[in-house]
Amino acid sequence: MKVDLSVEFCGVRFPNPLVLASGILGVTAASMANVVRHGAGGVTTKSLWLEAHMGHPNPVILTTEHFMINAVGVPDAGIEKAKEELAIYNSMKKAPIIANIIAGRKSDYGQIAEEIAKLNPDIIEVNISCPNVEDELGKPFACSRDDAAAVTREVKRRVKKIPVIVKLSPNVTSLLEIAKSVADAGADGFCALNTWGPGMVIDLETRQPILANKVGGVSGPATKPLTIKAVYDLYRATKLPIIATGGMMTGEDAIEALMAGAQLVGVGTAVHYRGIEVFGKMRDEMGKWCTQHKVKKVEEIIGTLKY
Amino acid sequence: MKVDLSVEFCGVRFPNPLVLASGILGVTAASMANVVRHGAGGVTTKSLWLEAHMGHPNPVILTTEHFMINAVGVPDAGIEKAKEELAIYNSMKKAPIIANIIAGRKSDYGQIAEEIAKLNPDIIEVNISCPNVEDELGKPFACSRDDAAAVTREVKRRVKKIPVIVKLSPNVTSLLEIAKSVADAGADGFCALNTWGPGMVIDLETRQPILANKVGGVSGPATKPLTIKAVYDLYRATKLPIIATGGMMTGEDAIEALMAGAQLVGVGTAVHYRGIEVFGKMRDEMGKWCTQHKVKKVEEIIGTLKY
Amino acid sequence: MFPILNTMPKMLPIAKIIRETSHVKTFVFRHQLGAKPGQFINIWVPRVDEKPMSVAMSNDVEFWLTIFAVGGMTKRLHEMKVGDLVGIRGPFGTSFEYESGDHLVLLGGGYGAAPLYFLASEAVKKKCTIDFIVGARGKEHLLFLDRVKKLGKNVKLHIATDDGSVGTKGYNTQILESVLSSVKPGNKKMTRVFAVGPELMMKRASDMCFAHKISCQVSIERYMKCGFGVCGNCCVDDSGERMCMEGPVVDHLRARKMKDFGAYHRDKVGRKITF
Amino acid sequence: MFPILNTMPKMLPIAKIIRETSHVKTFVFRHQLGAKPGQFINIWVPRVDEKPMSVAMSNDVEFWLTIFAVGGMTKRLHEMKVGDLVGIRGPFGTSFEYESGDHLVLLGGGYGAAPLYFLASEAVKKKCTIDFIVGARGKEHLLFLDRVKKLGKNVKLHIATDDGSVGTKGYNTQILESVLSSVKPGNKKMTRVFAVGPELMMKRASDMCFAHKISCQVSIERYMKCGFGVCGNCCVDDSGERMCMEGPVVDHLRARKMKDFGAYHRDKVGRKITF
Ligand SMILES: Cc1cc2nc3c(=O)[nH]c(=O)nc-3n(C[C@H](O)[C@H](O)[C@H](O)COP(=O)(O)OP(=O)(O)OC[C@H]3O[C@@H](n4cnc5c(N)ncnc54)[C@H](O)[C@@H]3O)c2cc1C
Ligand SMILES: Cc1cc2nc3c(=O)[nH]c(=O)nc-3n(C[C@H](O)[C@H](O)[C@H](O)COP(=O)(O)OP(=O)(O)OC[C@H]3O[C@@H](n4cnc5c(N)ncnc54)[C@H](O)[C@@H]3O)c2cc1C
Ligand SMILES: Cc1cc2nc3c(=O)[nH]c(=O)nc-3n(C[C@H](O)[C@H](O)[C@H](O)COP(=O)(O)O)c2cc1C
Ligand SMILES: Cc1cc2nc3c(=O)[nH]c(=O)nc-3n(C[C@H](O)[C@H](O)[C@H](O)COP(=O)(O)O)c2cc1C
Ligand code: FES
Ligand code: FES
Repeated sequence: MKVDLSVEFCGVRFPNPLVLASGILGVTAASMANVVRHGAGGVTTKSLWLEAHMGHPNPVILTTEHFMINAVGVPDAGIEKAKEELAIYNSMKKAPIIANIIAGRKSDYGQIAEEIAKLNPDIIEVNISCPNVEDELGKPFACSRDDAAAVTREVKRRVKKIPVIVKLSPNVTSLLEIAKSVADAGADGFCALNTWGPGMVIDLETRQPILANKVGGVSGPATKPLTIKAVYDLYRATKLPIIATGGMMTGEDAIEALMAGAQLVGVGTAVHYRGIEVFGKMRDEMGKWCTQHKVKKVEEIIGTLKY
Repeated sequence: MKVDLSVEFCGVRFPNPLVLASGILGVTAASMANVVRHGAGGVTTKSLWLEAHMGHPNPVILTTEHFMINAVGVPDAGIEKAKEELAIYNSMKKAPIIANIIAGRKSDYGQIAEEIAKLNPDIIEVNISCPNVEDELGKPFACSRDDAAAVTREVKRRVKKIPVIVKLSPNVTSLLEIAKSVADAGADGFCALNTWGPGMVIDLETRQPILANKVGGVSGPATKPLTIKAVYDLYRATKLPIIATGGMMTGEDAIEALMAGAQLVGVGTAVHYRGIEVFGKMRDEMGKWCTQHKVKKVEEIIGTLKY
Repeated sequence: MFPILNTMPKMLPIAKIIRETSHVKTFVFRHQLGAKPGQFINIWVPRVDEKPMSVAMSNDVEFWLTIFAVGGMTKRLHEMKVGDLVGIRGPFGTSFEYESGDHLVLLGGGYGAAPLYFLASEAVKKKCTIDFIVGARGKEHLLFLDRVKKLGKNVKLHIATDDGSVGTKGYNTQILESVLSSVKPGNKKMTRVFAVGPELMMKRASDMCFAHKISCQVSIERYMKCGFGVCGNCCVDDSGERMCMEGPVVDHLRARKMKDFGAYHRDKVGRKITF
Repeated sequence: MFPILNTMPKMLPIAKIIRETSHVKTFVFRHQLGAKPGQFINIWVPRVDEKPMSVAMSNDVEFWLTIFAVGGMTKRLHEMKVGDLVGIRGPFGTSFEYESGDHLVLLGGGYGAAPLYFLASEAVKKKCTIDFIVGARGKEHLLFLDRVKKLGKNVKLHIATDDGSVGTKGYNTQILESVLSSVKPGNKKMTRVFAVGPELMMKRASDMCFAHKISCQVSIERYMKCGFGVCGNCCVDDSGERMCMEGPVVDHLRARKMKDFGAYHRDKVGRKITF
């Protein structure tokens, strides 16, 4: 059976629902194209700043069998590099690209959004939820209903034709409160979720935090059920399109996320646990599942959870 | 080298820092005594209600290699059973017991606390943070600064001599805001943390949530870095004694929690991953670490993280 | 010994349903469960409940569950059809222990005959001789008779019914007593009794074996939630042992130390219920 | 091929420090790292930074890192003492490939001599013959000469210095050219060049090997953060291959397809820096 794995998300058609998550293998166009070559249906750039942003010293990523913790600190060379790399990506484009943007102040989001919009990404994703720059920037905007809405409004005001989605943080008392206010502010969709915490890992020998930034966002396979619940809540409450990101490791995980209401599935940490081949593997696993379950178009299963 | 693993917590001395977490193997006195026999330094009862509380139908606990998700729904037979079982535990007591209490309304916490205080537990732990009775009871009180403080004040008003600690929820925007308000309301310490989420697991064949309650609290080894960070934040901000609970699987994990500022280490989910023998194993691992690092009294390492 | 880390239910279609008696059906699943006699699984009927059931047979291609319709979940199960999906978790718990060549005396009450049939079918392969004693209210409630008969000449079937409609009139424990009495002193060591059924029956059987100094294993059924040693609902007094992990099959000498053996069990909130 | 799942730094005390030259020290750790020649580790100096370093030797009891003091972290490392703790993660990346009995031509510039020494010490055990070419500004900057000399008669050492203070005056690539020229056509297939050092040196070496149709492997060093294939900072153009995973050791034919080979690398924010 031929299975159609393509999905439409905010008016953009993706060859399959698996999208590289922001911050993983997203520094260069070549790297993102390589991820597409390995089977991804789309990519997300690492978070793009208007000006260069240094990020944290090493170590920036630690992993155990059970979790990954990172405090890369959102390094980026600024808009000039983004222009160059996006142009390269677009020149050899095989799958849609989502440009993830970030800024330190609410008012700065508008400018980076406008600059990035000129580069014609398929979608703009607004990162207001990175938990590992708290010391630098304070609580993420995604933790405040009003801040989250203000950033969304500002970006939507400056970006006309390109769909704008907002990347939510799990580290809030009420995800839906934030999501609804972001939706009211005009967001076209969500990416759920960023990493958890932050958390901390201590080196027992020196009794010091290992990450240079001391604390970092936690990800890994254990976050999957939390992502699934968040996606379902968002789906039920807002009906906006959703990228389910967090703990997605297998094709079955992706199917589960689609049933919960996601159109797309973000894949980041799995690159560590299953290698860069994870995209092709997950795509094939989805295809196999669909074949076994006589699903001809994977889009048919979106939101089919019987709660 | 002889290592002294005992610690004092809220004026109570525990033979070692490993305490059975609430809701795991805590239905009967015999079961808790068995856990002590396996090496625990103390036990926590499952959450005790004034009246019988049914809990959720099965399935109530699911596990993968990476996480556990549970929605047991805090079943309990009510105060009469608590009386009987606590009396039995006390009659064969080998290690301190923490009575964990719960109620549906803020005002009910006082009464169950008062009744339980009569049974002479060493410590009373107030569960305001169970994420898997949300449908029944609404957002946990641990998610609101005012509710959390109100419950704490009510319990402290009714319990005179026994230390009262509050079990915090990770599912909040600002843990410290809640913790400080609970501390101001008179709490003698914290248990950090309850489970995450809730999350959800979908059965792909029937497209239904598997847990009868649909959603449940997530735990597992991946939560450790989140617990460590929470413990350190609490330690630095309040200096109140802390039970570090969440993702503690090995003696090294326990050492890490102590360095972050915990006196005690709650162990629940590890009973699944390493068997009921986990208490003795972790105790021995702690002893070995201390010996290797020339630590004579494990208490010496509490709060020694160089942040 | 680590427990199974992944305890997600495996969704399986019911491959076959065999009506055994008016209240009992055997459900067949085509799946290599890898269970040993005495172990149990948790069977989940979506939207209804999940309950522990002993494995009545498990081989390379299929396994069986023999289920009494007693309450909400089991009655719902009895309404289900071939092809319907249920979730299976396990196998969990301990299994029956014996050596090749032993003489096994099996005492089954109620659905207890099913797991004992599984035991017998394995034991005959190991050159054991077997006295298989079953009991029920009346003829129409007896389980697995034909299957037991087919196990071959090394298995001797004994039947007791309350109403005498077939076999000896009376309790199956009366047959046990006479079987035990006939064991020659020299054969006592290799004789093993396995009693599965109502706890009072198992208690009587244990008393008899104790008097005869013959070893005995019983299956202690307690209210189970998780099935894998976490929730604590299945713990016995005063040892605190978990009947989903250190049981359900236990040596009767250990059972006899349990305050609750033959006396009480606990419901889903941990309240004691006397037998 | 799964990457190592657990990448937590292993804290190790520095067991020994060997001063090699004014700017280079070798740090010895008593730990079975299990690295292959060409692989690297990340070494973490708490509170300072963590940086990738090639393994200069790894056996059952110890491993070595030979480190140039160039900037903040390496200078701090050079101040550390025996017994001080550093964190080690890895080994990561690809390693040199060759067959038993091959003829290896090793071209080392700067600290490149160290990993090549590791390669040579393994290869001689596999009956390989080796031309070991090292180069430096002057005598006092040459690395590992004595160790290489001790590898035995199958290893021939060639030295070049910019100032002629020892060996041939000029670049080590000049020696390479003459070694390559002397390879008989029939021996080309079993001759393998391994070049580790400044990228422009490796580029020149690759050009020579390409002209001579002799195989060559180079070590492409890019700014590394994670070291295990996640962050994307070490990817090359246009293939996007990660030099921490698909590299650092790559066949020069692959390197020659990289836009950046000998042209540019990227800094920690991904900005291009021309060589
Ligand atoms: C190890 C073990 C093996 C079992 N094997 C079999 C078997 O092979 N065949 C069979 O028909 N039955 C077996 N049972 C009993 C079976 O689990 C109950 O009959 C079933 O749970 C009843 O559920 P219900 O919803 O139909 O009835 P309910 O009305 O819910 O319960 C009826 C009675 O069943 C018992 N029960 C209910 N839920 C549980 C539970 N979660 N755990 C333990 N007991 C429970 C209680 O005594 C209760 O009073 C076994 C029980 C255990 C513990
Ligand atoms: C695979 C690999 C193997 C290496 N092996 C060795 C070795 O065996 N011995 C040795 O002395 N050096 C080796 N290096 C180089 C070493 O990593 C740098 O010299 C070191 O990082 C410098 O750090 P610093 O803080 O002292 O100086 P900085 O001032 O921070 O950097 C000086 C220069 O070193 C390079 N550099 C800095 N950080 C990194 C980084 N994280 N990843 C890659 N390059 C970086 C950059 O070109 C930079 O301009 C290796 C590099 C790589 C990628
Ligand atoms: C190393 C690393 C770097 C990340 N960097 C970014 C980033 O720059 N911007 C962003 O929006 N999210 C970033 N994230 C979050 C991921 O995009 C993703 O939301 C999260 O890791 C959960 O998905 P996963 O489980 O598939 O990794 C990063 C995550 C990791 C692990
Ligand atoms: C099966 C299960 C039941 C639980 N029941 C309770 C409970 O009744 N009361 C409570 O305060 N916490 C309860 N918890 C939370 C644990 O006490 C603990 O806070 C949490 O699981 C994190 O610790 P762990 O990783 O060691 O399990 C329960 C957790 C599990 C896994
Ligand atoms: S059924 Fe949960 S511990 Fe036995
Ligand atoms: S260093 Fe991170 S991907 Fe290579």
